Amino acid sequence: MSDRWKILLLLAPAMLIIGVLFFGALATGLVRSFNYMPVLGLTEPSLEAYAAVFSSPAFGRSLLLSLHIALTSTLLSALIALWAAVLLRQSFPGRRIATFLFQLNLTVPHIVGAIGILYLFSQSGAFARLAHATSLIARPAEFPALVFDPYAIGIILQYVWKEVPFIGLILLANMQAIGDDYESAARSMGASRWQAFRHVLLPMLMPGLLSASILVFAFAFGAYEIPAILGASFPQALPVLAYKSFTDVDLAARPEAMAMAMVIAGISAVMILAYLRLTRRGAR
Amino acid sequence: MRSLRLLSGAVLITWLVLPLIPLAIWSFARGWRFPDLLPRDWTLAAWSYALSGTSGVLASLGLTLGIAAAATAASIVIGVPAGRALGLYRFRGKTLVQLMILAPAIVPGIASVLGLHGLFLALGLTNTVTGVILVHLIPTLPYMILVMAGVFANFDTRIEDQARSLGASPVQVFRYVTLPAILPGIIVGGLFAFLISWSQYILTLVIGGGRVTTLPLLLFTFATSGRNDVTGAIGMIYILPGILILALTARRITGRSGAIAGVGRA
Amino acid sequence: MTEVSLTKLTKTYPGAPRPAVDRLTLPLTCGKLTALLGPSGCGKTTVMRMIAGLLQPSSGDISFDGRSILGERPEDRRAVMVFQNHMLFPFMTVAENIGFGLKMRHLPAAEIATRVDEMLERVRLPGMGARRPAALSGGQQQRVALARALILQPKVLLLDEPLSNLDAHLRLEMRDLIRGLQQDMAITTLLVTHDQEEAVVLADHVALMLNGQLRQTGAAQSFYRRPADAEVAHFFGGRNFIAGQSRGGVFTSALGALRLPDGAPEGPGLLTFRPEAVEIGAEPENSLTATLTDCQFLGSEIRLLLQSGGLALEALTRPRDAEGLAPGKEIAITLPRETLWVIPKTPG
Amino acid sequence: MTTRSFGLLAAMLALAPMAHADTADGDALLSMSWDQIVAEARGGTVNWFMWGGADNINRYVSEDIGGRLRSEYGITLNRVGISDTVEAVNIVLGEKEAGVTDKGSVDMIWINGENFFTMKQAGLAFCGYTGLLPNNALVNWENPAIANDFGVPVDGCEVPWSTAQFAFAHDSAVMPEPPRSIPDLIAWVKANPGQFTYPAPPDFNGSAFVRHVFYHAAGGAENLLGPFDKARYDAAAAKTWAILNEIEPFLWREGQTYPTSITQLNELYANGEVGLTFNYGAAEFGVAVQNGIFPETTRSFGLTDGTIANTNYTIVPFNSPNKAAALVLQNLLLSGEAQYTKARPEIWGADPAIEIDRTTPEIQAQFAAIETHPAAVPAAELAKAALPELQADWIAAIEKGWIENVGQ
Repeated sequence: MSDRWKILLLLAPAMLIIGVLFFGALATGLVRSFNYMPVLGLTEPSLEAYAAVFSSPAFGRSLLLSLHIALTSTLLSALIALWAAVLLRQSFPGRRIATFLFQLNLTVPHIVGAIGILYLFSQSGAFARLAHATSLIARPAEFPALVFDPYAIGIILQYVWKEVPFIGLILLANMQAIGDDYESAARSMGASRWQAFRHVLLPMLMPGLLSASILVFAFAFGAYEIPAILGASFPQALPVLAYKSFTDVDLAARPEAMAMAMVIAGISAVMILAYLRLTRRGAR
Repeated sequence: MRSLRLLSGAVLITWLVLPLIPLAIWSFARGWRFPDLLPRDWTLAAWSYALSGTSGVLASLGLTLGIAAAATAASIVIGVPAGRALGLYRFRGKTLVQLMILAPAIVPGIASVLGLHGLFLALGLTNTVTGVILVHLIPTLPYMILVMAGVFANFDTRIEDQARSLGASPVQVFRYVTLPAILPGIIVGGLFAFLISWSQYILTLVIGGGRVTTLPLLLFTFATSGRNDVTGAIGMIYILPGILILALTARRITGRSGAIAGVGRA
Repeated sequence: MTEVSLTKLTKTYPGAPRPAVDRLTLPLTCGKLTALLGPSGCGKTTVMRMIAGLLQPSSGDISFDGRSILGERPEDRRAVMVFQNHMLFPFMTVAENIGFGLKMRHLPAAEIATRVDEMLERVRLPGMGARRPAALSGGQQQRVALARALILQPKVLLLDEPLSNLDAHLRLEMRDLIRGLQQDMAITTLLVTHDQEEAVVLADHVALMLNGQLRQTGAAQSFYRRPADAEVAHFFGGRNFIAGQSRGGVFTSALGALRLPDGAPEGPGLLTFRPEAVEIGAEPENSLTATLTDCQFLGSEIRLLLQSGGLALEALTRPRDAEGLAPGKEIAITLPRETLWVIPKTPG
Repeated sequence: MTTRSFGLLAAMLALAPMAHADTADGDALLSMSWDQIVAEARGGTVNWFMWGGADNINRYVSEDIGGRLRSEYGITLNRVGISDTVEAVNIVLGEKEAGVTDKGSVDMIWINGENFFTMKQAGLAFCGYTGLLPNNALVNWENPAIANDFGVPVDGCEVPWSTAQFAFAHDSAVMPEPPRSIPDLIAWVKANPGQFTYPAPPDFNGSAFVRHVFYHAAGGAENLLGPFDKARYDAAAAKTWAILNEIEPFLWREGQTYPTSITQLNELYANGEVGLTFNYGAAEFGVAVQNGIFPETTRSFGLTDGTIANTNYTIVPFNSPNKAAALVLQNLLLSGEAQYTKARPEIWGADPAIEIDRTTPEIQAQFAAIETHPAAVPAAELAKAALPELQADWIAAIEKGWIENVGQ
């Protein structure tokens, strides 16, 4: 068997699943977003759904909110993960517990984390009760609005909680592969602890950090259940808005849902290209 | 310096477990209103409901485990060969193939599942367990393939030639030489696949149509209906298998294989 | 130029049964190259890391020009280490690598550039500044690593097995380069190596470490001629050890009575001599007969395994001297007085 | 490991439900006698899609109804819990779109209002069979509140299950005298900043609250009955948005955000963040007190100018493959025993959709002996001032208008 056939056979099942299911789904969505749904008597492709979506102020706000959620969560998660990974590389009492919890967190589904954050940070949640017990507040309303809030603080807190361990574990594994000799070399050449980190370790961690961050960004941008549990009534995160339109009993809203799905896919496509660029550069 | 590190560690540990604590307390609470720091009445009612047949939690646990196990197994069976092709060979269009495989890991479920619903409907796969398993492959396969491609990139095929020259059949070569060599990667990739399927919400909701009631769907229903006690109990039941699996595979994740680093590098 | 001294330097790793470095006292002479020689795992690299400040000693002291530097941070010590696998930063160009230390000291970019170019000349890599380390050969990478350290004009240069990853011919070239640069710049240097030849050729002084302890220091020759103990002798290729008694310049053993050089230790001990010291043929002094049991051709030398007085002996000789020899033959050999040494039997 | 998992995969695939189109043919059923239908139904399964967020309702349906269905008819009840009824409607809709006419996955839905309107409009319901159910005799189809679901004629497309009337709840220990009419409520909101809010429509209960204000703005429900009328809508809507925007700064979080669900409002009330909550069905308040969620001193009331009442139903989709079994289940749900059990406050507290005086004397006596939970205002009390529901297109317009004029 020639290599060509071998490669083809090896790849065939995976490409079949991804090609038919995933790209087939995207194509179906794309066709429907152009108002082409013969079953419903829609046979004239048009850009109506896109026009409706882009002219709706709710969509604009949702898009901005989702971008804000994804960007803020990713930045915070990456920074804290970097800090935590550096911390976990050093020895201190409780390091093993912290490392274990890091891994444990990886197994906790997002939806559980979202509910936990809700019980912690709502205005009548655990922190509000602590604030009451310490006489900082008298009524729940005096506690800052951290969930169901227009700035999506609760949603971001949940992502930070979940994604810090994800990025952190990737960083720890990368650090293990890099070893400490590069930093030692830098230190012996006169770099301070901070300089060795800043000029040597960080650049070496960067490809891993960036590609992990892109995965996080894409997830935070496109997840449904977390903003559905922790989000405010308005504006809603883009996936929530899209799903609402999809399940709207008015079938005319479906092409709009598909159009929103396509916008999400389009932004993700940009992410994929960024990911490839970054991992390519890292590989060199 | 050292005390700062200690403090940072304490903050980190606290932050990591914090959200799970009120969830656990709620599961034993009978009402827990502001401003009580702890519930006044403790009860096992939520647990007894969650563990009763009516709630369907245990059946759902079994179903969720089954779906995740099946999606993981299918990801392994499909992902290992693809990872081998990508890790070992250079060929024309490889970049495109990589791009296609990477895409489902990054494009959120909501973007593809709405279109997928129409497709599955036409195939009669909506509202079926089979359909849900299939749709879970979309996000699990890329991780499996990326991890395996990394493993195979460091795999020397001469070891297989050596085994063949010592008289092993292709099946024996796979069983006794290749499989042990790539097993750490399979475990890590499989763990990823399992966890992704295990926590999947929107794909199951849309394709399962409510008929395939996995734990996240059940949890969502209770969380959005104000039964914090039942939510707490289901939440606790939901995170248990993950912890067990972690306990079995923890060393592989951060161990020497470093396969998790591959997700970052891919 | 800096005089470095290590005093009773000890390092015990947590959980280790015995110290990795045990009460090491060693002066590194100003501007000279000292080789710390020993098999892998003997604690050499630990010593180096302690001098660089990358490890804290468990006890003992390190001082530069008489002043303890234990409290100083690695970046302030100017004790620059060149790592065995060179540890060039892969994402930086060659010039960026060489200029790294200067950049850390916030020198102006123009000055860094000038000095980097100058350094590239010195390590014979002119015009290679813009390349990435991965585009260089192993020898070139090693030279960049050396340049990266030397540009800082370190108080002490720490070389960790600098030649071990190189091919044989590159090794000679690098050896000369290191020796030349070190002497030129007169930098106090500590070379860590497991290769006795490297140590002997490069170093002004050699210190031999075994199992964390310093066993012998001095000029290279003394290790061959007057090993402090059997382990040292063995490390340096000694193969012949004969138990006996030294009294009044004569060593009595199963080989009979042999005359010793002046100053040989008295009392019970081990007679040792190097295989290449054995001469074929009889002389008036220190001759004996031996049976040839095996004869191995090694190219430029012939290895002879001999039996005498019930003891196995080993000799190395030039092929010309071994003509006509065959196993089973009885021959006369001579152990010249100056080549013999006695290792006193340590009490207990 | 791989082989074992493979076996599991195979097992899972085998587990996938295979739909049998045994009683999918509705026309055939319509020509059968009840006994024949029961015989057809035996051994079948009913996939009943219903909101699954209340353990007491889940328990009643799965254990009580499910148990009787199995023991008396040999039918398996598969309660499918969903978080929003629209999910089930969507499945049927999607199936119709894809041409699935006899292998549908939904056999029955707990439904009313807009969702019923959608199903009827789109031809998604199996209709014209209600007369076949023996217990249909207990239903008073003469009652317009039963014969019309949110103003839409039922036309034999669904079977009533329960009736419910909107009610408000307050903590009598904190606020002994709550506002009892819409004008009073508006005045109270302004006098007590941050003490009131309502879930953002299209939440079912939030939308119902907005309709109460809408009725008030329109000068009474009488002006709004019948098909959608743009002019009447515009007049009332403008006033409604003015009122709601006027009170907005005095709402919880100054009206910058609204709860997204009735659950969130209940949570706010439970923790004393707001002074009032409300619900379609006062029984829920009793259940919440029993579960320790609401304070013991919770009491409920209707408005003097009336609260909206509705009926909820069960519907069988046109493409259900298990219609016979679904009909048997509907008949069982209508029975006096089932309706009585459901009405018991410790079980659920849902008001019956049947005429109690048409049931047996034993059942009547049992109904008479029901003591409502102190937190739940008795249905009879509420029924003194009941308002009708509007037709679905009115509701859709109000919800859309609220989002555009108040919510954003």
